[in-house]
Amino acid sequence: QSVIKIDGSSTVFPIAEAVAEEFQIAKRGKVRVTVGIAGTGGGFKRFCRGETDISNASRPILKEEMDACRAAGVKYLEIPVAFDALTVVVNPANSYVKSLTVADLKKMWEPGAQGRISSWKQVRGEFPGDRLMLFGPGADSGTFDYFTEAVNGKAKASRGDFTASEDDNVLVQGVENNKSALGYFGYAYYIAHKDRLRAVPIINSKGQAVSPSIEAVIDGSYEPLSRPLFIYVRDSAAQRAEIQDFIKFYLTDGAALVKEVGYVPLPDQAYKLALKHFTDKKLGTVFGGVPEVGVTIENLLAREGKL
Amino acid sequence: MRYRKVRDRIVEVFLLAAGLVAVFTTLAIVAILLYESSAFFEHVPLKDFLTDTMWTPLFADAHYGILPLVAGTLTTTIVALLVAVPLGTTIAIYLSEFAPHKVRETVKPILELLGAVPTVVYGYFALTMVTPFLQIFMPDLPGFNMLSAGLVIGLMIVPYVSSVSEDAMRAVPRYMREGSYAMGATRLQTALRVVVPGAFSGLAAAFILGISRAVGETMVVAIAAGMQPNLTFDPREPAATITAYIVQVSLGDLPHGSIGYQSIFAAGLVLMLITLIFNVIGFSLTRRFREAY
Amino acid sequence: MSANVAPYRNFEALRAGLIRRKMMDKVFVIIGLIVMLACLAILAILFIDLVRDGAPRFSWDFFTNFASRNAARAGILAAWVGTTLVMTVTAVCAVPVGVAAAIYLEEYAPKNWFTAVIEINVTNLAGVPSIVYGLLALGLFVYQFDLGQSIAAAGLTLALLILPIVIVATREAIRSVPNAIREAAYGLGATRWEVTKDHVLPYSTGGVLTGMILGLSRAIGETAPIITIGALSFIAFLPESPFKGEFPFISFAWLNDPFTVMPIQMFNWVSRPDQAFQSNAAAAGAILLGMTLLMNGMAIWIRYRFRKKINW
Amino acid sequence: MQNDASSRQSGTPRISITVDDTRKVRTLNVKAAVDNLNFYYGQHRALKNLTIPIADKQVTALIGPSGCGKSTFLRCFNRMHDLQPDTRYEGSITLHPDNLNLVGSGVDPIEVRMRIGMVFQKPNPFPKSIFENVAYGLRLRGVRNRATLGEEVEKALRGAALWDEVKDRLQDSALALSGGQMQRLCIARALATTPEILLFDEPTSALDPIATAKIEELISTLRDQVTVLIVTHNMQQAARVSDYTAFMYLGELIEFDEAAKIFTNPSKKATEDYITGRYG
Amino acid sequence: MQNDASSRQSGTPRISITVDDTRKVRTLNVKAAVDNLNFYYGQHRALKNLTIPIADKQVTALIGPSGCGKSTFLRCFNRMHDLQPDTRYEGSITLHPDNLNLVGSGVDPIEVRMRIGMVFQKPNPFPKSIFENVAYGLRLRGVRNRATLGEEVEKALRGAALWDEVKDRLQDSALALSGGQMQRLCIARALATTPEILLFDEPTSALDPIATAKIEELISTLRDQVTVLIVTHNMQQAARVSDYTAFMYLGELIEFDEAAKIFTNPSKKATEDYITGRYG
Amino acid sequence: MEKSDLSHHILSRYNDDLERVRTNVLQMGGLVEEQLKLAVEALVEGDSRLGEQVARGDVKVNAMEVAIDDDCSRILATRSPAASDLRLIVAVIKTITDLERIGDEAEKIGYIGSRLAAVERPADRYRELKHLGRIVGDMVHEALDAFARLDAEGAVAIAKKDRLVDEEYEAIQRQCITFMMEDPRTIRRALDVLWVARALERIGDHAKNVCEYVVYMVYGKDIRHLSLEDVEKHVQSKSQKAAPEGH
Amino acid sequence: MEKSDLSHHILSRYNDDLERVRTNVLQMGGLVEEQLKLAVEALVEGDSRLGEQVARGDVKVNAMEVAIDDDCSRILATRSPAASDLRLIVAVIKTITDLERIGDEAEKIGYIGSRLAAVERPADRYRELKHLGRIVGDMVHEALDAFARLDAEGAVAIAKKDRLVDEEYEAIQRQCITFMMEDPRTIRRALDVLWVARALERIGDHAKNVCEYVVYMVYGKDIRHLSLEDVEKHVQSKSQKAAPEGH
Ligand SMILES: Nc1ncnc2c1ncn2[C@@H]1O[C@H](COP(=O)(O)OP(=O)(O)OP(=O)(O)O)[C@@H](O)[C@H]1O
Ligand SMILES: Nc1ncnc2c1ncn2[C@@H]1O[C@H](COP(=O)(O)OP(=O)(O)OP(=O)(O)O)[C@@H](O)[C@H]1O
Ligand SMILES: [Mg+2]
Ligand SMILES: [Mg+2]
Ligand SMILES: O=P([O-])([O-])[O-]
Repeated sequence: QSVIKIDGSSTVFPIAEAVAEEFQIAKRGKVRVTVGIAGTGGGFKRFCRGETDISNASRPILKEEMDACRAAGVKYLEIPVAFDALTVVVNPANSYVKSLTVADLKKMWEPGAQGRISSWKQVRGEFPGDRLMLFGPGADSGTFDYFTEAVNGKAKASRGDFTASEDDNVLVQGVENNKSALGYFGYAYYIAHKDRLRAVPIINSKGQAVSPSIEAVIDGSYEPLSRPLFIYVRDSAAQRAEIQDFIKFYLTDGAALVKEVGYVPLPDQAYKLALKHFTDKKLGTVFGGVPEVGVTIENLLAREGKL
Repeated sequence: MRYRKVRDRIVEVFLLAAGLVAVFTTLAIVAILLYESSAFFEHVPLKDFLTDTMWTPLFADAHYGILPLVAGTLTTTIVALLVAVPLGTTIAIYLSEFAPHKVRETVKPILELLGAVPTVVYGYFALTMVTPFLQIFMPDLPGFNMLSAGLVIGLMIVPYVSSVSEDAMRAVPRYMREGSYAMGATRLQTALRVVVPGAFSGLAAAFILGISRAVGETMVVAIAAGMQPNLTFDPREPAATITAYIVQVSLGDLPHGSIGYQSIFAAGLVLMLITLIFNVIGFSLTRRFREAY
Repeated sequence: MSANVAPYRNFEALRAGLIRRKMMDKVFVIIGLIVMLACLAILAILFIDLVRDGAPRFSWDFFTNFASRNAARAGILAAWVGTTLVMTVTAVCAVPVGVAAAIYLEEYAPKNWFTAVIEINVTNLAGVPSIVYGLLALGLFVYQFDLGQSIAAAGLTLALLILPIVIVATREAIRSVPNAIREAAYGLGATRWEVTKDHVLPYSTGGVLTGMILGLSRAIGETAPIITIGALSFIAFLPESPFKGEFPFISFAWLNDPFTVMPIQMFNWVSRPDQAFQSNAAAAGAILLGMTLLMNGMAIWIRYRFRKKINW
Repeated sequence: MQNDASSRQSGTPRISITVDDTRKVRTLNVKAAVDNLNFYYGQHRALKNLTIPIADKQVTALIGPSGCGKSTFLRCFNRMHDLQPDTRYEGSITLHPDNLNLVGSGVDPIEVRMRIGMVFQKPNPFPKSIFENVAYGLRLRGVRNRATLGEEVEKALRGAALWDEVKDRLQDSALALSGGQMQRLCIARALATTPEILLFDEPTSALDPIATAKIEELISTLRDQVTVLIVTHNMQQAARVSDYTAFMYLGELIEFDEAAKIFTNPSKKATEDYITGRYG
Repeated sequence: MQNDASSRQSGTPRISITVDDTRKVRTLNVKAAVDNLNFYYGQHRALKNLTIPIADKQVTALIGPSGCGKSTFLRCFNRMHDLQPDTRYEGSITLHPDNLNLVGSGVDPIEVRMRIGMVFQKPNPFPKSIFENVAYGLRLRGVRNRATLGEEVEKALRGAALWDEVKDRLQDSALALSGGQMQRLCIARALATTPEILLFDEPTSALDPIATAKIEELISTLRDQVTVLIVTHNMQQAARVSDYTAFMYLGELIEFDEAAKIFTNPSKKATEDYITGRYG
Repeated sequence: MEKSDLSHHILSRYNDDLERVRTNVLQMGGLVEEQLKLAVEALVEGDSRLGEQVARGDVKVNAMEVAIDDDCSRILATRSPAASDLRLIVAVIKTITDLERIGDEAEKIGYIGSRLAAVERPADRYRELKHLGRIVGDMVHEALDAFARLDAEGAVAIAKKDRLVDEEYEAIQRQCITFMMEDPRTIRRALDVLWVARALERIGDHAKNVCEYVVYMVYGKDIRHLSLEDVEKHVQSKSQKAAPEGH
Repeated sequence: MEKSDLSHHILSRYNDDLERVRTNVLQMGGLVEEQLKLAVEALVEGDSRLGEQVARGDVKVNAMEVAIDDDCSRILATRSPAASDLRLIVAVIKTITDLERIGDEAEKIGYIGSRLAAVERPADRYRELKHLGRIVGDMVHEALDAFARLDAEGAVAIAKKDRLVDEEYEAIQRQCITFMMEDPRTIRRALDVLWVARALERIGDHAKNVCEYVVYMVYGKDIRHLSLEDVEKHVQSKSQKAAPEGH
């Protein structure tokens, strides 16, 4: 029995899991799929050693990882599968935060804020002096990396004195229990708890205050906190029939599943394009191996098209 | 005859090999921890590791001071012990000296189940029940804090403490008690003046075991204490412990070979050292305890 | 009694003191009862809470379904099968090694620094946090031995974790075999191994089994080390069957299979955004607790049986 | 034995027992009168209608085959059975001079134990210092004063013929003593509270002959201070230490008499058989 | 005692001992000759230059105060000390008729133990059936045949005067027996392997007088079959059961003689003092 | 209390010991009886060889006394006897002293007998001695019998016979004095007769002692120096009491 | 082996017991000695009142015998004595029998003395008796002394004096016969004298017995019926051996 081994980002995991589940049902159990949660980095590590067939990634592959793959002779295909919107939430009882700018967020989260910025008033003078309580994902999640990149301008540059958890439900719990709390995590968790949390509209580069939503992501107005999600398929594995079936299934029936698990699906043509690239064996990445922020769907499609 | 002797010899070698597995395990643990953390210490001076008051190895502005984690670990442990030692000892005294035989035989295994509840359940218990409950009395208490984590860990290790203590007290021979009763002592006097001193080293060993458990407990602190490396001994504050840090990293997206990845081994080494100290104390106490009667 | 008698010899005075002393007895009994009942109550609350939250999910399907993104369809088939297999590996590895090590330490080891080292090692291992085992497994089994996130890796990890428990329990059991029995056998001309095989082991079986079960009941609920080896994954299929239709009828392919176990499954569900999974988690937790309860019950029963059979 | 005793008035009563068949009658001062005592472990009647006078300031030994109820009888005197559920006393043990029924249901066992000391088969010193062991009973009784304690401890240790051996190491652990010393310590511990009766349950069965002899000697000298009741299944020991000896069998009293009489010329065949090794 | 023994030729040698000061000399058949035996626990010399003849098919008792080395001496005979590290034998114990030095360094302790049985202080039956207890030694020796086992077990149980009491419940657990029965079972277990010497280390100290008497009787009758060596710190017991008695003190042999002589008229003052209770 | 009471110890060697002592005492008693019989016979029949033989035979009695005494010490040392066993041993120690004295007296009679054999003998002069000898011999025999059967009542009855012996002795004594006064030449011989009579009287006393030991042995009651009537009453009351409780 | 050997038991009551028995024996011995002295005095002085007093005094001796015997049984039963203690008790049991017999003989002498007081007394007729009485009295006294001091060597020396007694007795006997033959009217009185002499001779024997028990007690050696020369050699060899090892 053949096994398709998938590992990597915990953010992508719900999508991969849903696809794998449906795929196995469709194949009546003839194909076995495992989906791990080693994290984007951990996933690439294994992927580049040839241990996995597919790697989930909440960011494009980085330079070092490309080098590692090259060294091991692993070639790969890059396939975007969805968009995520990082959602900044506050306690519903918090009425004074109407919206936040990236600068506001930076004030709260930048490394220099550690031990200094401890009340809302310090963020903006008009806010009350309530204690500022921050909740965020653990420092080695892709979400954290992206948020720090987008807000502080440098991945992993963040204050350290916030409550971190790999379990986003814990963050939900935290914000829910603290009137003066602020947290951020994936859109899916917000959707699941939207009656208990309040998403804060973020002022985008155009000066609009945009609340997170599928539409806002698709139309590109929810930025810079939306980001694409990818899967990477090992070239040698892509020869296998069941992997080809799996990817086809992913890119045709996947959109519905993406939505179901709380992410933002790409437009249809994007999936078609991706499938085409896959069948054409377009190897490599469209990103430069450095972290990027504010890649919109359009943007992404444009890059893909250039491959 | 000859065959029997040779067989005896072969078996001995086999058994010795099995005994060595324990040694190899320890060696392997130490080796892995040292190996991975040696890379870490190449990057981070030991002085910083021991004196820096910030622990942000995964951040851009990385600090590698283990103190906040140690402080968090010790604080939760102390809170846990403050719960487990009095409760555990009281229960142990009650079960061993006061409770009827039937009650003891039924309650003890049930209590031991407290230690068998999946720790994740405890984590959520601390987060969703204990913390809100505490907030009734301490409105300022943050949603994540070492206090509730510690309390719950304490509760979790009550059965270890009570069970081992009770065993130690049971091991105090019956004629010792009778000696006290025959002098006209009440049960409580007998328990406190004869049984407890008699089982003292056993009790101490139980507490040490409790400490090891509390120090090593992971999921509860990971869920309920806030994962926030905070150099504070105030249990009302959120904080991260060594174990919480390790599991956080394990759950995360950290690439292998990175300094962050190695940092969990350095943290593991410290954890190992802390428990080693307590275990050695416990070991010598247990030894003494065995020799008592 | 005359007044000039020392008060501690004067019964009237002593009687008064006695009333106070007995009062303190009563007070302690009440405190003890309260504390004990409080602990039991918390346990009951935890258990009832799990059962109540998980109640909607208790059904046959829950046991026969694989995990799913759909809470209502999700089951624990892969998890309990995985748990069973991992526990099998754990038991098969830990028990013989643990028992053998215990026998060595109790029956064979000469008293020297070397065995003292082994001894301290075992005691120390018993107190090493489980997460450290996870680190060991990650470095050793997963990467050095290249076992990946397989049943074998998890089984071995947990085997190492419970090894000290098995050793300590076995030693305790072996130690409870009176020395007189050994001397009797030696006196009849038995070799060391014959003494061990014919007497020490059979008479301590109860303790060994109890130790094994207690070890397994600890292992069965362990989350952290398994998370550490990275075995947190979606598995919607069963490992290879250990039994095969053709020769040699037994296969060990499953050892290399990926797997999931109950606590991981539970942890996975707990951290889902979809709140419906919370009751799955509760149900899984209740089942896990039930399994542990069952094992503990078994241990108690075995202990009782053997104690009844062999009463020194 | 004829217990033609003496109305139950206060004061130590005198009971006449026929110690010889030629009607030579001895009168003894009774410290405790056991009267029709029955004892039950649940349904099992372990003592049957025992009536024995315990002579004041004398040593009374209980002998009999294993399981005949010697220990059970002894433990009635300080109500040790109350520590075990489902036991029951019937009849009375009247302690003189104040006519307290030791096994009376209204009588507090702890109070009884405060008046009656006991020394056990295995030396059972508490895991404390020698001093604290002896002081234990006094502390229980609320004595705090160091000087008083010191005096009383010394007195008790002297009484137990142990003072000279331990006076320089009162603070050492009692567990470091030899078996015989431990047993004497236990006697000192009991003596410290000046009990009216001292019970010994096979006090030397765990000791070697030399330590045994020392304890026996001590018991012999104790009779000046306290009434002693001793269980032993070493007949020679009973012969050596006791003034009066009771032979029990299957929970019943077969014969009670002066020790010399019992061991040279018992009146009952069962006693004779036991004494001479014809049992079984 | 003069050990003017007899060249070391095969066959049971005869040793003359002076049993009386009027130069009445007895000759005894020697089963084992202890010659200048020293024994060390690490640095501690527990036995000092012991030279004692062990009479064939007779009971030899070892008496002496606690800690004088009786058990240590006894355990040299079946090399029980080899189970403990850091112990050392010096001198010899020559087993006749085949002149095997029991404590010789080249001699396998297991072989020694297969020829010399031992019965311990506390009855220590295996928690198996009565039958299996007795059969164990035979099984070790490779006997598998049910019929043979059955016969031998019966013979041993008869030899230990236990057959009649247990013949109907050979398959019951040995732990269900009474203390005295257990001890006889242990004797049967040792007898089953037809040892040449049977060692007893205080075999009755855990038993009541009736069981003790039965064991003593058994030991007395065993002398027809086997050489018996018994340690006891009950002097009366040594007097009752033994033909020869050795008195030890501080690891040395003080006196060895016929039991009757030792107990009525020992020649050494130390022996006399111990026997008459003047020690200490 | 029947004879078999001596055995029944769990320790069979103890039984053997006591049994052996008893047998030896009876054997010694038999020997002494025989000596006495022969001595009187030698005297009456004037058989000087027999008389000498008796005199020589006393060493055997002495040897037995020493041996039994030794045995008793050994039993006391090794068996720590109590109650009736102890009384048996004590009684034996005392009994053999008396038996030995009887032996001594018999030796004396034998000696005198062998001396008198040389002298001319009166036709029926020694009838009285013979008679006294028979009575005393019976007493010894019966005393040993009582010892063997532990028959205290019988023993008391036998002890009473001692009066008869005393009377007979008095008679012989008076007679001898008369003879001596009548015929001073017979003084030497008469004195010899007197010595024999006196010896027989002493034997009677010793037999009585043995009987007293039997009573002591059975009832643990020292009846020496008491009036026999008192003793008789006591013994009877005892034997009545003892009867119903013997199992 | 000095006197103090009797004590030193850990059990002080055991010491007391043995000490008491010893003292009682010596007391009984003293009483018997006194009886003997008075009896001889009564005889020699012709004091009939004194003679009767002696005769009556014997009950005290008898009572002491019974009491000591009882005590010995009790000690045997309750103390299980061994070795020298056992020998002491056995020796005491035997010694008091002899002492009692001495008492009996003294009683007899007293009786005869009171009888003879009425009769006219020869000027120096009883000189020999007085002399014999003194020797025997000394023997008894010394024997008790040896007993008290556990002096085996002394005891052997005393025992040897018995021959002297025997010789004196023989002399008196011959003398009496001569008197009787010379004057048949004196037969009765001469016989009385003979009885007294005979009694004194027996007392000498008893004293010798006591000496033998002392040897037994000290060396555990039964020397009765052995030649005294052998015994002497043996005792000397023993006492030499014993000396160097006494701690
Ligand atoms: N705790 C108990 N419960 C029930 N029965 C008991 C208990 N203790 C003793 N017995 C029974 O009571 C009877 C008397 O026991 P006890 O211990 O008094 O005997 P003993 O004469 O002291 O014997 P030993 O000499 O063996 O100590 C025995 O039949 C025993 O089985
Ligand atoms: N295992 C051991 N290691 C070291 N010394 C020992 C050991 N066993 C006994 N000894 C010492 O050897 C000496 C003799 O001990 P042993 O046990 O032979 O005495 P014992 O005469 O049998 O005494 P008891 O009557 O108490 O059994 C003692 O001084 C004891 O302390
Ligand atoms: Mg008892
Ligand atoms: Mg020993
Ligand atoms: O022994 P007696 O000489 O006194 O008969």
